[in-house]
Amino acid sequence: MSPAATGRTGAEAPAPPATMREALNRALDEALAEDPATLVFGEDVGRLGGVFRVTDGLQQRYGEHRVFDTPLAEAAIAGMAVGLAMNGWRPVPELQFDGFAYPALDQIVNQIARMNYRSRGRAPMPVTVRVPSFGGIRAPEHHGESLEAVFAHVPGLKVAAPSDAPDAYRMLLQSIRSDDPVVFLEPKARYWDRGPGPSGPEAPGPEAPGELPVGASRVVRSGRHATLVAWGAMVHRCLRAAELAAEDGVDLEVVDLRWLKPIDAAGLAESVRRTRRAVVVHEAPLTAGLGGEVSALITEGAFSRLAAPVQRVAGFDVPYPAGPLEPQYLPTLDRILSAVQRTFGA
Amino acid sequence: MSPAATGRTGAEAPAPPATMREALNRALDEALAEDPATLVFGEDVGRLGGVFRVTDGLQQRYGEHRVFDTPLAEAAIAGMAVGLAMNGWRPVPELQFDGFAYPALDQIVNQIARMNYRSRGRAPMPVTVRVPSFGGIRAPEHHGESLEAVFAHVPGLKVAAPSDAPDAYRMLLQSIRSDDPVVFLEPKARYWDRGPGPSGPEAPGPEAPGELPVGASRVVRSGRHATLVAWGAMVHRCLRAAELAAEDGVDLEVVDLRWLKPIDAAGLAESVRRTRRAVVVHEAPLTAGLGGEVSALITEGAFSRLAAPVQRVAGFDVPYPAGPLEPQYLPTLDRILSAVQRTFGA
Amino acid sequence: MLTRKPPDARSDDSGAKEPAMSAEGEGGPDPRSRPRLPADLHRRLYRTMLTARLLDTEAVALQRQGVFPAYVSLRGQEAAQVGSAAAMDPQRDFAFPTYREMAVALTLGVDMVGYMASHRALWHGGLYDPMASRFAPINAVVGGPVPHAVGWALGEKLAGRTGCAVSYFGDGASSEGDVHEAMNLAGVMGAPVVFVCQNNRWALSVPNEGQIAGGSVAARAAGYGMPGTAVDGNDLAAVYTAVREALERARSGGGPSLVEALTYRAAPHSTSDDTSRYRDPREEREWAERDPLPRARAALEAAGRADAAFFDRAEAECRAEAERIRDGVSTAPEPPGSDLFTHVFREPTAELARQRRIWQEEVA
Amino acid sequence: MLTRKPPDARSDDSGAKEPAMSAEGEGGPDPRSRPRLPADLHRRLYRTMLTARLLDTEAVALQRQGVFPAYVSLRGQEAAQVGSAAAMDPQRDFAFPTYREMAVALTLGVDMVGYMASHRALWHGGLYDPMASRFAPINAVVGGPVPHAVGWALGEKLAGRTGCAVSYFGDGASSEGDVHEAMNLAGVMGAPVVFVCQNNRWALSVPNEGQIAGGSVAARAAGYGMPGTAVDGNDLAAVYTAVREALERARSGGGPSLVEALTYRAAPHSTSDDTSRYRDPREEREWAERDPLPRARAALEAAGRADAAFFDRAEAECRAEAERIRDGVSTAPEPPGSDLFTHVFREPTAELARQRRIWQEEVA
Ligand SMILES: Cc1ncc(C[n+]2csc(CCOP(=O)(O)OP(=O)(O)O)c2C)c(N)n1
Ligand SMILES: Cc1ncc(C[n+]2csc(CCOP(=O)(O)OP(=O)(O)O)c2C)c(N)n1
Ligand SMILES: [Mg+2]
Ligand SMILES: [Mg+2]
Repeated sequence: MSPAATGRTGAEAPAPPATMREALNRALDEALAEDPATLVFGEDVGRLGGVFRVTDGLQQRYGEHRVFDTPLAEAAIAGMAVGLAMNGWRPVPELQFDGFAYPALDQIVNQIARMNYRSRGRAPMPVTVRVPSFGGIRAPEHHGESLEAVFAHVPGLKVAAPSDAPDAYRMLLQSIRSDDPVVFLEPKARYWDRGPGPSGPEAPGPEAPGELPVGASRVVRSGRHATLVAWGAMVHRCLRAAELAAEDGVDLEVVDLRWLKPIDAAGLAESVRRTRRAVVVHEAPLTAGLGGEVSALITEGAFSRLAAPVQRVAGFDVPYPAGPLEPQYLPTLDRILSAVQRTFGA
Repeated sequence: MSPAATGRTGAEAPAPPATMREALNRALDEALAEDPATLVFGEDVGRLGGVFRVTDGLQQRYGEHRVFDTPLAEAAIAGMAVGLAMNGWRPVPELQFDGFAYPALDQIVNQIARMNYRSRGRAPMPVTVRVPSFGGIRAPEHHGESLEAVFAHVPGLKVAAPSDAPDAYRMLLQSIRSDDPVVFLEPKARYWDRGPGPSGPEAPGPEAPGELPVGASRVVRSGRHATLVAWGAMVHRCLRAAELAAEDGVDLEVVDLRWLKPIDAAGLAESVRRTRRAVVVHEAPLTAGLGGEVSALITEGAFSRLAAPVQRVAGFDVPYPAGPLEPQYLPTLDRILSAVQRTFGA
Repeated sequence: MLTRKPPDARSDDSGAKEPAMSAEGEGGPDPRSRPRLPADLHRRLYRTMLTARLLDTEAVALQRQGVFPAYVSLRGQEAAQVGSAAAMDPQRDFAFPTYREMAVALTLGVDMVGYMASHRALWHGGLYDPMASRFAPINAVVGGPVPHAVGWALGEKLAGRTGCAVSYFGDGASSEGDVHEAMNLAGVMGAPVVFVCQNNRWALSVPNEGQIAGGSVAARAAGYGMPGTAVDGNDLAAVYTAVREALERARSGGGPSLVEALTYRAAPHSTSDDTSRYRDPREEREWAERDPLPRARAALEAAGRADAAFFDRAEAECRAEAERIRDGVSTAPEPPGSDLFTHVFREPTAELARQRRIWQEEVA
Repeated sequence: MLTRKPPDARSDDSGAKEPAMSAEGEGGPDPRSRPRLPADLHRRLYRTMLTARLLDTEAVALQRQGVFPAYVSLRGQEAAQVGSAAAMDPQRDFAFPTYREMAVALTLGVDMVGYMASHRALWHGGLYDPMASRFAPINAVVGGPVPHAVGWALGEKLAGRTGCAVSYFGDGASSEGDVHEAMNLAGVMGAPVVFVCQNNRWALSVPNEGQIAGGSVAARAAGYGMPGTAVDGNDLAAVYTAVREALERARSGGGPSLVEALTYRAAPHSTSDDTSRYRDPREEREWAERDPLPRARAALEAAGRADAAFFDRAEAECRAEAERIRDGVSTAPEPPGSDLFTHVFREPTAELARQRRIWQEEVA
């Protein structure tokens, strides 16, 4: 670990736990410090420090050559990452919002994800594409989208979606250090939260990065009666649902999927073989969402133990709506608890 | 029906059944004839008649104003469709190949699919985006991709994928006549085939368009022991697999899904409630493919009757390969039959 | 071998980057000071600019009060927006806006309560009727609506009608691939479209220098075989005249043109933005001196077209109008949750009906 | 108000669309006829062009014999490809090709059996080593690799090295958004990249008139603040000189440039194409007279740099080389099925290992 990084995370007076924004910022800081090939770029990530301040202070610290603003051109941002990687750099581009990842999709799918394959391993793509993602912040159109199903379908990509600050820190460092391309989906709605989610186990701090391998899920609440599976901001909501269910004597396990590609099929099966019931929860529209994949994986891995079909609670098959309708679009606690009830045949 | 169209499909000497290319060409011809607002455009669709000749002769017949070549710019092709539709036209753009739909994806997802919603029904998008799709023709990179899971996930889109010539004809006319945007995925590997698939029921000819509603699947072979679900070129392969299984006394039902959004959940459940076993087959990579959705829908709709978990046979999670590896990538008859066996606990 | 030199961004034929102050703002005997707008129109557009300014100020206040979750101010761009929109024929033409064209909407007579509803997050695209208003739904994808304008214009040409599309976009948008594809398409097809780039110097935190290689959006037009004009975007008459010429050209079969209105985003990018992180307040002060509103007023005065009574009445009436809109949007009812499902398709699907039932039972 | 006129595509400073015949091809006393290439290089590049032509002819034959499922011929573009690639420094520079740059590969010394393997569909990107060859994997997305070149070049600048990227693309590609975004990015960042547009007049079935608004790709450069040059793409020395100048500029910190090589796709778009549907055979015949290969030969002869013995030997040796490559690619082993899984990730996943087992058990 670099002196710069240790200087900020070491044995000083105990600081309050970082928000997710701060945790991500620290991970970027450390990645820039430990490997001079690391580059951070995108729209407004430099002078402004990013619209969510995730890159705050990095340009001042590492200079305009390592952390820089690009023109407003998502395809070029993703495309230049390919050339930079082919020239020995470790690019960490940001796409400013989920909905604006679409213009970059051709470069991500047809180029970044395939260059290692196309070149038979000669041109690896150690690229981490950061995308502030998901909804819940009453934002304008295209600022609340969930693209994980699209990215998870792409051969050659890995896809991460942390749910709390310490894990965001660890997973981002792990992603940047990986020699494979990672699309890193940051739950905007959790940017301002500190520490792990409510009732979550005290996760290890930033000092212990990467102890879970790429692709590992984690049980953030153990339970006996049914398993809730979620990622990003919905993990928090599932933990809340579990608290409410507990008041009624229903003991829910909550699995934070964390990696949306590769998916921890074994971990899912293990949990559901125990609980015999599962509900998968996501913000993206239901149809062809990642919930279908999770449902299929659980059914394949735990069929003989399943007491009820896996339930899916997802956004509706409608374009992500504006302000007042947002809470009616996103999975509510009621919908999650109803789905749990359905697994009990109610 | 227009005189132009009837002239070609009427009571003349019985012609051999049309190939899928010809059937699609006829549907476009009829759509152009019946509604002067219909426009056909895209790369090389005019003078050349399309790289697969699907638009052959249309520019000669309807003029350069109704059928025209565009510059090589997929985002503009999709984007201009939005403006044309807002000005009263009924655009039928072509994207030359599946893999080159990605540059148009932002316009398709963020604009075409949402304009009716965004405008609260004031600016409908009667747009049919034709995309020669799927693999099996030993083509260059990006010419064998399966994007159905991506499109099916998009709220506001409908997605069609016919499997044989008569159905391609009907579904394309139905799509063009619809006031909703449809992404129309044409299985390249079937372009040269005539009539319905082997063992398929004698489907009604082009003269009886649209008798199945949007979203309806069809049973192309009835069976008792298990249900195979597929779309596009894989329907044909499933029919072959069913023939082989029949030799071993296993009686497979084959469902041609046809519409990938909306999906005929009721039809799927009905079939599998009878057969108690299901295998879904697609060319796209397994993870987050539409097979997950189909598996989840079947499990939700037929859980208590299911004798085994729904099996998925799909492309591997690798970029679509070149020539000699293509047959090893695509679902083989052996893999389909092994999956059927697994549903019998083998 | 023939080498093209990069254009001098400040030279005459690529569009001055420092907008020459129009003489209007200064009065005086310079012949260029003669008003280039008919007097009536001049007065009317001044009032539109004033209403826009007052409504913009109300909107910022509404955001502070928590009525709007966020707001994007057009302060400083009133001349560029009102001047360009006033050149349109609202019977025949059609505007394709971004998210910052409030004064265009106002000029075209869009229902402004419905327009501002988008900022209250009642409905992303706004609650006005885009087809009747000839003003497309508010669009948040930078560059995204530009090909729509070309398609609409082409549709007009194919139909043998004489309407023109006006495509609004910013300096930042000029970097997007969609804008290039759209301009090339328009050029190849001879589509009757006017591209109006409001170059307000900033794309969020990135200034022109980090955005526009070559320094001029107007200069790009030559590469598409179309006329490109850079005008002082804070000069109402200059913008109006340039766009009107471009529209006349398009209407008479002369194809597309590009007008770059050089202006300034006087406010932060949005109410969530903090300009102190990236721009020098001196720049803001400099541009405050070129504020298009006082300039338009000075021009009216210099031409003897308006007196104190006119300005007093304008102030009162425009303020009343701005307040009416403010009150209207503040009290507009929230759309019912069922609207989630109503407009997804024209031809409803069984699956969406099923989801609507779930919503009805478990959410509503 | 300053109006830019659209450039006259045929005027001197936007690049002649009808490539002026270079005097080289005609000999004679015109001072421009003096060879602009050193004699050794001139002879060497002629041989490279000849090998490319012979190999191209072999490849078309291999497709007819069913060895290649399809092939894209570069016939007619040998001068544009060999001339531009020869200007590169293969130790420092890096080329980003499309799917039609066989003669660029040949010039740069790429393993040609590995290159042609892509056309036999053995592996999409080819079987050569792109990093060692400084020639990126074959790329079938029109416009897609152009931003890669800019990224690579920027990486070179950031590292303080002096290499340049050369980005190849076609006239059709110039319409793609990616190309615009890449050029603007290069201009803003001052990236050492040379954009080489081989304008072969056709993008599949669409001629320049339906593709390039304004008529000239070179003229676009001005809009990005970079030099743009249109050269006779069938004139080996002209292409070489233009690209060399551009590379020198880039290498010495002068930023990007664009060279448009005006040439002709003498063959169909690919072996699956049928030109009779869209182009006049007279055009093909006209261009056959400007075939770059006889021109390069005539220039050598006119300059007294090569005699009959040279041409005989070149013919024999180049043919032998082309046949060696043909035989090599025809007999190259097919990659094992396990290669499906080998190169997806650097850090393998359990799921892919599971799928590989399925493949092993049920397919292999
Ligand atoms: C495709 C896309 N990428 C990114 C964004 C985020 N974003 C919103 S506005 C903006 C800056 C736009 O600048 P400009 O085009 O100059 O318009 P202005 O805001 O100055 O009016 C950015 C980056 C977006 N809305 N769309
Ligand atoms: C993004 C994309 N769209 C469409 C295609 C299909 N396609 C392959 S080559 C071609 C024409 C390319 O023309 P040009 O850029 O002039 O190159 P040339 O073939 O003449 O060398 C088209 C349309 C593609 N490969 N990539
Ligand atoms: Mg701006
Ligand atoms: Mg070409």
